[in-house]
Amino acid sequence: MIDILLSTEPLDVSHCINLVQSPECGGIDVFIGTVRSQTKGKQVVRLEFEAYERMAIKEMRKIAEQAMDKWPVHKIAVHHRTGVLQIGEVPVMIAVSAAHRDAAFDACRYIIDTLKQTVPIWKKEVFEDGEVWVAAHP
Amino acid sequence: MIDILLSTEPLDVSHCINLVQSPECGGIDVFIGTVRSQTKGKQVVRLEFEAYERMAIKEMRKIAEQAMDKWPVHKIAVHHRTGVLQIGEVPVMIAVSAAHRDAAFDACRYIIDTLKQTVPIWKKEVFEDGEVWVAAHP
Amino acid sequence: MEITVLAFGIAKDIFGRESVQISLGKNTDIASLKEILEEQYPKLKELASYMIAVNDEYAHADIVINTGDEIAIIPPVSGG
Amino acid sequence: MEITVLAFGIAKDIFGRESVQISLGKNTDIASLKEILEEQYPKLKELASYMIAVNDEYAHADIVINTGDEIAIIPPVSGG
Repeated sequence: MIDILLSTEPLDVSHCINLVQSPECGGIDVFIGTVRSQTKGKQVVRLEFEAYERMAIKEMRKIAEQAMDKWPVHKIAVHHRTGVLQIGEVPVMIAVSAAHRDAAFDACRYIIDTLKQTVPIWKKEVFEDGEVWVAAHP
Repeated sequence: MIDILLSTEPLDVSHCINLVQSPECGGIDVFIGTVRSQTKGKQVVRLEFEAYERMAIKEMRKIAEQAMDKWPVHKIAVHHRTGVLQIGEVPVMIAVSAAHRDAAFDACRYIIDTLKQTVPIWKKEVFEDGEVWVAAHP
Repeated sequence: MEITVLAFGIAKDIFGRESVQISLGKNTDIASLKEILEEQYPKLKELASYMIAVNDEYAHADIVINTGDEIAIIPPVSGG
Repeated sequence: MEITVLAFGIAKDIFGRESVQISLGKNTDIASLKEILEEQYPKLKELASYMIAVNDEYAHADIVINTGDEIAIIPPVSGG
């Protein structure tokens, strides 16, 4: 089971975990990204996330499918937020359940690492004195 | 910050995550153990967890402190349950926050791996036709 | 043929809008499209990198663009 | 001296109770305590392994037991 969500609404961690829970599973690994107050020593006011929505959903599903192929995991939820996020809010949440924990850890880490490389979502950091699209320039 | 809990009450994942969340952190890794319905192909009716309580709390704290020394992580919560647990219930929950996700993943995995080796807590699997203390015999 | 190129993130700032119309000859591939875009929008060359997506999939340099394809500029992603 | 040995998990089943009283000579170390316990409760030898804790800490074989120490048998743990 794969559950992909791209939403402007706050993500719900309990819901996300419930989606992957199963009596066949012994462990769930959950990664929760949170907006940091600082980046390279500079105070962040807020973040703005934008997505190429249809492709982002497709790429998130692809990554979850790859994880399913690579590791014996049971259920995967990948939830990403768009729009304006304040410090401490959650842009991304990944939950993976498996019979044994190693697979859950490996798959969850693979998903967040790959998501950050391939999913067409962009983050703008807004500071007191300007703003920058993260990773855009060398 | 380290938060250790050994409790006969159901563990609360949202509470556990809130404990470690911090504006300085970019990621939280959470491991949630769940009671499987099967073990080695045999149907499990329920589990019973027993702890040498004072020592268990001390050992859980030690592991969290080791993780703090080994990785740049910010806050750690290690919550373990005792008593009778039904299928799908959560015996253990570990949440680790860090500025960068690699440290959170590594520390969380270290804590659950080490907890299973050193913390004086014992699990009895109860089947339809008998019961067994897990790992007691070769 | 006329195609629409969607822009996201910093590419939207470079274009000054969410999409641009471009005239392409027949059998234009992704590599040629990038050259055309970079001529019109030289700031694209300052990016760390960028990809082109055709119909929601990352497209290799030698993929040929057809009428009706949905084309998008994908600057370096930074989700998560 | 008389010491109390706490038992958990399968050790509690082997002892048939939560703790036992044992008489030890002066300067008994952990290795000797294990021998004494195994003589009285031979089923301990069937365990995959077991440790002794002294005052909430795992104790090496050469640690000497003192009056008033809290001693516990730690069969293979299986929490998590």
